[in-house]
Amino acid sequence: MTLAKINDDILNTLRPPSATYYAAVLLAVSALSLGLAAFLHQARTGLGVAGYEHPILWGIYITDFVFWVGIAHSGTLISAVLFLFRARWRTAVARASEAMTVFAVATAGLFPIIHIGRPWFFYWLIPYPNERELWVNFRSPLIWDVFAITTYLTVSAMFLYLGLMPDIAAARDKITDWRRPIYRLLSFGWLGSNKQWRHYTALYGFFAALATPLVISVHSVVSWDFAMSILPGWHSTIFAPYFVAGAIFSGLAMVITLLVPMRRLFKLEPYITVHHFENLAKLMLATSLIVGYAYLTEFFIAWYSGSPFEQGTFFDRMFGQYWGYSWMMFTCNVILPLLLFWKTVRTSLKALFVMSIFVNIGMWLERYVIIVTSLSHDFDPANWGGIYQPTWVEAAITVGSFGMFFTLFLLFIKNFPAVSITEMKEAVGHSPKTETSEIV
Amino acid sequence: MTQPVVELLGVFPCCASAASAVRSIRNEQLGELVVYSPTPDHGLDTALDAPVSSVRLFVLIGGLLGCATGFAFPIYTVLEWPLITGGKALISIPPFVVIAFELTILLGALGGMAGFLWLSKLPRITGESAPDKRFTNDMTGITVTCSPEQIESVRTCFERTGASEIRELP
Amino acid sequence: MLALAGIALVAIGNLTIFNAQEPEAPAATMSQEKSGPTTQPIAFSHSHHVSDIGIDCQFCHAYARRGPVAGIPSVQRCAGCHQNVLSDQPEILKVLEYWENEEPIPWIRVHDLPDYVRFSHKTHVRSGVACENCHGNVATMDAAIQVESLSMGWCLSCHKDRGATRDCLACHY
Amino acid sequence: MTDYSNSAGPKRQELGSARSEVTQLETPLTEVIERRTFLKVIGSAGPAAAITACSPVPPEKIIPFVTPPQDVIPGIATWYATVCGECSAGCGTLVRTREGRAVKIEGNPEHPVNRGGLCIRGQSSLQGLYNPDRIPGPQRRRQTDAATGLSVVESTTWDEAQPVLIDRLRELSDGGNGNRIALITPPHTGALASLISSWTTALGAEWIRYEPFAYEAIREGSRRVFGRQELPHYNFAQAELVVSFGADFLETFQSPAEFARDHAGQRRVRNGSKGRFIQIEPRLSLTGASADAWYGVTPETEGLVAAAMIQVIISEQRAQGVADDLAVRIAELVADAAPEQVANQTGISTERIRELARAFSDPSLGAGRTLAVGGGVGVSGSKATATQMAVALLNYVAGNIGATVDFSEASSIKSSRYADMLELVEKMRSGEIDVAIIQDVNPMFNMPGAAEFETALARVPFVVSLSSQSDETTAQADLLLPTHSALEAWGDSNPRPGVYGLQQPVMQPVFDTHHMGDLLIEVAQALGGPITSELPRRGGFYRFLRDEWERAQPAGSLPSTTSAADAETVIDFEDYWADALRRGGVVFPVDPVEVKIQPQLFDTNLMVELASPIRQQDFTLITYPSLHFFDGRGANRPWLQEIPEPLLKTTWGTGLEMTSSTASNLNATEGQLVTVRSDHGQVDASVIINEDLVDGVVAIAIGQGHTNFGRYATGRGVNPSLLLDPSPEPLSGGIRWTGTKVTLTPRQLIRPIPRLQRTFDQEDRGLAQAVSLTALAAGEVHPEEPHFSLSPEHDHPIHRWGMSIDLDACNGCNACVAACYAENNVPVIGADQMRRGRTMSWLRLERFNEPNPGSSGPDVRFLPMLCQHCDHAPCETVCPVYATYHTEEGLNAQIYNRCVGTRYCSNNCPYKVRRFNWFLPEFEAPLQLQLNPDVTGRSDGVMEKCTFCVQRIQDGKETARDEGRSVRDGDVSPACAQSCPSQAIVFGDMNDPSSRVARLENDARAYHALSVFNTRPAVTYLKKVTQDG
Repeated sequence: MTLAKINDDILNTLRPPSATYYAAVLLAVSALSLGLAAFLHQARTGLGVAGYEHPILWGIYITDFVFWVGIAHSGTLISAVLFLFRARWRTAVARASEAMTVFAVATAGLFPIIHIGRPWFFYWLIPYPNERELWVNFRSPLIWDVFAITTYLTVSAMFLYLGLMPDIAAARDKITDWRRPIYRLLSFGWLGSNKQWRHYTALYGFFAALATPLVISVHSVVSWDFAMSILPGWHSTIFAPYFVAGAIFSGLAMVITLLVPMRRLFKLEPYITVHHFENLAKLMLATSLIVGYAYLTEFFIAWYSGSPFEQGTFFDRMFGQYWGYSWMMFTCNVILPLLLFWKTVRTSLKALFVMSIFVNIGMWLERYVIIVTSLSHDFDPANWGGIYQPTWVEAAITVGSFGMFFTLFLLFIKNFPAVSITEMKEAVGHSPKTETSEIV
Repeated sequence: MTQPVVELLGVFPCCASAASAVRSIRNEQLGELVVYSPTPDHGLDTALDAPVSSVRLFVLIGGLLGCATGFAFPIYTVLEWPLITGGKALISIPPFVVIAFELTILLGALGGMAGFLWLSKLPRITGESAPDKRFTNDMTGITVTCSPEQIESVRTCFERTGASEIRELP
Repeated sequence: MLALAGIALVAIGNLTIFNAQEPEAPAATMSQEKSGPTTQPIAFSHSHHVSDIGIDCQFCHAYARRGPVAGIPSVQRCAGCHQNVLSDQPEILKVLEYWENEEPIPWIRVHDLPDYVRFSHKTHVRSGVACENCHGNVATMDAAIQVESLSMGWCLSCHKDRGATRDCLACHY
Repeated sequence: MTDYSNSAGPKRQELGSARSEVTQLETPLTEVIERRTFLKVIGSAGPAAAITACSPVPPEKIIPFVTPPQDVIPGIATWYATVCGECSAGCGTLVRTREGRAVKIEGNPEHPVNRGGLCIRGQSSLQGLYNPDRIPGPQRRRQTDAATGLSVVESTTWDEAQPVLIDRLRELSDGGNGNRIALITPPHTGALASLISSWTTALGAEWIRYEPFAYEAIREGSRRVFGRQELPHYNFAQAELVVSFGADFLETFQSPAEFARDHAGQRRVRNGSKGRFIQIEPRLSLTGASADAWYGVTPETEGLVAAAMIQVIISEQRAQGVADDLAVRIAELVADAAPEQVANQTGISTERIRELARAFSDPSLGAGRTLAVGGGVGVSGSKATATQMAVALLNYVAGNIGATVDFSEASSIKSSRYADMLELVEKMRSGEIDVAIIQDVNPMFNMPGAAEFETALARVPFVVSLSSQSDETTAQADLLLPTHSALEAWGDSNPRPGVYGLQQPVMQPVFDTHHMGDLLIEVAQALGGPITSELPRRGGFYRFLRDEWERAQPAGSLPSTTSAADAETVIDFEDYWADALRRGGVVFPVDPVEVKIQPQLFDTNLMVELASPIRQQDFTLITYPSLHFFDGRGANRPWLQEIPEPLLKTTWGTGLEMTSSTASNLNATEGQLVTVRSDHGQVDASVIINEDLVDGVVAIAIGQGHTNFGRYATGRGVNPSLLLDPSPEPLSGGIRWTGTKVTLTPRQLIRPIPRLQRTFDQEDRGLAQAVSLTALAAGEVHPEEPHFSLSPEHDHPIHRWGMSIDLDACNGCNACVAACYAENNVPVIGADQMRRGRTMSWLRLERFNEPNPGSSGPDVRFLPMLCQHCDHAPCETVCPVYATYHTEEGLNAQIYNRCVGTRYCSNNCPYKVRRFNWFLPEFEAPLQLQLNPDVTGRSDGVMEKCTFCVQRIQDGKETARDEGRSVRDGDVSPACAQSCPSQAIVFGDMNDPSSRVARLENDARAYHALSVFNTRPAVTYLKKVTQDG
């Protein structure tokens, strides 16, 4: 494997796409349009077109929000945390994961806006000087969210971009079609000079070092949206680690979901190997075990607290109106991943792909269950009994969010190197005989 | 009066040979060096005896600024228009820690990015590009800016260390 | 960056779709501020009545001390004087015509606050806020025009200067 | 428009001002000053408002008065004292008007009937006034096709329509056929009644004062026992023990607002004891839910229980003030009613009956300190009169006659019997009636369907409706001459001797309507004859009313309202009239009446009359007047439809109530349609599970199932009248509302009625708490432990508003909820949204059940739940934009225009009292005229909640400032507290240690809801006090 071969192989993925790709983009864009239309309908008509039922005032949108933030997490884990741990195998999957992070956070960031009653005033959540002399309430976890999500989006976007800069420069120097001026612009005039590389490496390290606590803080903050409230089922000290583990778990599943077809589509088999998938699967198994442990702890604490409110809520969660969701969540997130103890499962891409889909569903359900069941069964029994039935609007907006994510992701991987050229070259640079598949 | 200078480019197929070229040019003090490579390379850094990047200073300043802002800004706003919520103290430090933390990271990262761009003289939307396109592909290049008298020594040095191509830049 | 742009795009989309109004800028207020004096049904001159004749504001805007609304003078009040004074002038004839027909004069509103603001003339007048503090020097105007922005920041600056309440609930309920 | 429409309108008097000058609003309503204040409520900057802003904004007009009315300051409310016209109780009201429109109606604290409280129906009369389905003006039916009889109803003018009526009447009266004219009205009293009486007498017409709940059986029972065919006045305030045989005296029975207040007073804990209350009926009513014990009884056997109690009292010689010989004869009358003999039939055990009888005749209480009341569902069946006789006798043997049962203040309302109505129906059917004039009654809807009023009315050649609301009966009219609603009309009311309420118009008519009295006078004058000499030549009914009052003015003084010092002063009528207007009426003392047992009584075989019918396999149907809709007249009021019925929490519909065991026997589930068949008709009704029914009983509320009663009522719920036996109860001639046998067939259709509360079990969470009387007396109360807080305490330097709610006094009447809707512009959202629980009500009444060992039903606790205005409010912390925060006066503020709608505050509210605007609220014209201009309208996407009526707080503070004093206790009263008939809600400044609310906060019964969360609410609840054993 030579540097030139790596360069060619990876930049080849930017070649004019196949019909399959166009079909995929069309599908994603259609989904996005559907979601957009549904949102416009909702904003014009009133939030009542969604299925909220008092006292369940948060529903699918917040579920989607937490889900997408969660998806974002494994990207940072792979790109930053594993970088700090010098896990070389991350090289192959880091770029795709980083991109996933950015797009997932961007998608997630829209949900609070979709969710609020007056989306046209969403900017009131941002502390900007205004003539009303009003600031925001920094005690509100939602403001923490604003800060955490903004920071996360900014930092991960910069992180992604920093890594991309030399690769875009490579594309600039290789691609000759109409995109060239764009690459030229986006490469910032990257030279690859020694000085630049020196600062680049330093900053990359710092980004990794900053992103690692950030990623933990972001999902902790998201979990505090719930944990800082007094609602039984939400008010829990274990939420932060529990959510972080869950987020990474769901994110890893999404990485697998994305990489399996991408690897096939772009013929990246030499770069992204079964071994990489097995590593991802091992991480998934570990996080699944943490999540399962968190579930059990929650129930134990509820029982041990002696609080009728906590006990009532958790009993209702498993045996109340929403029992189906809870058990399905438990199966997808805890029972099924136990299969990963077997190497045959870990190394079968088909099995992993199917499992990753189940985990995605399960993790989505986890947020749904936490939000909806806790709200439906709170302190005052006079409010109980309503069943939250989401409407087509919420479904369409959720589908639209997937549309947005996949649109962005598909456009990204066709226009930017989906595997880091620089890092691949770096890995084989010293010994041209190294095969990329050996970077593990 | 500026002295007339010439610029000589050596293209190296591998970093190690480029590194030895760098070493010898530096030893012979033949001129100012710029090395272009497709990847960062530790060997080149050593050969160049490059100082530690001062990006870290930017990150530190950004981070400290962020942390300070993260506490000062919420405290300013609650004092500016005191509104009691939930019976909490106006200056309630624990929630502000979250803000301070996030701003530390955010401004630290932004500071680092700004420092990186500043130090790397990026973006360079106009102006010259690298002397050879292959430097983003698989080749390492060294340009030496020297006086016309030294050009031959440089060329020799390039040849000795295994340059695949040597040319004078206009 | 792309994602940021996406958010921005959606945000701008929102703004343009809904033409969202910031509360400090009610459309009506802004438009009148820019368009200058509005055409009133009768060319009434404040400056004549106030500066030349010396009528007190509250003679016509009779409720300012007593209630939340200052009140536009009744047609009866206009006619009360003008049945004898200048009753041959064309503009006065219009007033008298309204009076004869027992119709109110459809004045165009100049000073308007958003509906979620509760403002009481009584409270302000009784605590010594002069009319011109908010309405400008009406004595020099013919048709009244809005001089101050009547925005929340403008209200607040005065409230702060005078040590008046800044409780949100004082004006918004 | 003819001149007399205004002739009765102009004079009105502001409360609190003794001025007698005439205040005249000459400008039409729509042109009254400051139109903007009307628009104030139309919402802040939501999309709907903003979308219009895309186009150039049309300049807003500012409309001055032509002539400024005196006493009216724009932006400041004007109050008028008047009388509620919703039922015959004659409660006094104060109506708040703004810029010429009525915006709120409250009880008149000076009125002897209701003394400040007002029931939910009375408060909703505003929605009758502004109902979009009122008849907008005179209309006439024109036949379009003689062959098929097709016709259309067309608008016309009064000038055209009125002569049509006059001609028709002249034709009949000239031909000596005045008896072919029938006038059907509600049981009017006062001047209007005397006018109608003279009018019908002059014409020779028949006048039916139709009232579906006319209490014929009580009148007849009183006649048979005491020789007085009257409704006695019940003095709940004096009774230590109330035993009610099905009387729903806290809901619809006679004068519920008055009874609620008296009853709450009697039940208040004083010196370690409180009055007791036992309810005996087959279906737990809202009244029964307040009872210490509820004894479920087989339908129509209440009389047997009463007889058994008499038997026990006499046989144990506990009768009080009964001559021995009379006691013997009474004993003979109930000889066969020993508890052992009736226990089986009634379903109440021997011991219970004995205990009850002993308690009822407890000599330690002294004579006349107990009260038995019969009425409502239990006694409106075939045994109605006999039951009332037994109840009357029971009161007699306990010495209650003249004490708690007072004939000197017997009702002055003279309603016709149902049997009289049936006679008229028969005449109509046989073609003996040529003209039927119907005003504000709806017999088409609420007479038993099988009485076939409809077909009879169809035989009447000319039907005239004077009703203001469009309903089933008016749909049959040939000529519609809509009259004013009570709030637009002059009138008076005389519910009982000595109480004369004066009703004045509080605003210009909303629609093109006329005063009924004016109309009758005009018609009479046009027809001529001797009657014209009795009528005023001009001035219409207003003059007639004044003349009547002038005639009735007692010589000398302003009775009962003036001090003895000037009692001798001769009062000029103008002053008398002005005073009556200002106060809302006058009160005279009445002379006591002596009542004796009628000897004929002992000719009756009471036991035979009381004998229980043989039980069949079928179900027994109970129909009962609805708290909200009464006989159905309230069903077109959005508030009454929307506010959940307090016991079952149903909204926007009624259904067939059955226990879950009955339902499972039928294989039916909640919401399933069931076909209900009786011998007289059939209906389909949705199942509503109600556990508090005795076996074999199903129940349907009266008032829904309209087929033509406007947009809010039509097609909702089920009309039980269609199932009833049309034949009257033989002795009294009343409708047999209860006891109809029905069969049930489930259908495979689910049509659930939205219910706002699905469980009544509070799962030991201590929301609605209670303490037993002995524990309270022994001081065994468990005060809340003070909670520790990490945060520094914050100050409330001037005021700290607080509320106290006495769960022992609350009877769940919903008056507070309606008051809140009216005061705070709470939007009505309709059945579909209610099904999602999206009610906007700021105040909800929660019902919880706890076991009640001494009762066949649960211990029902009502918990009015509103924003608790916590000092440590969890909602505030989580709002990202400070839209909610804590004010210096202890209020939990909600700033609508700052709210972005994250809804986090609601999630974090343990009480779940915050309401989110899912859509832009709509108020269908002209209902929007009712909106309170002092309260901002909320746009969609914002949260709202109880504000402790901050606008009333501001108003109270401003009044105090104007008067140069500090705020006194009682100056500020939120709408809910003001409206509460039983005075359960007290509001005030907790910083003032002498205020009622501050004292109640330290009461032994005080607790805070969910205090475990240390939210430190400003609302203090007082525990319900349960009787022991």
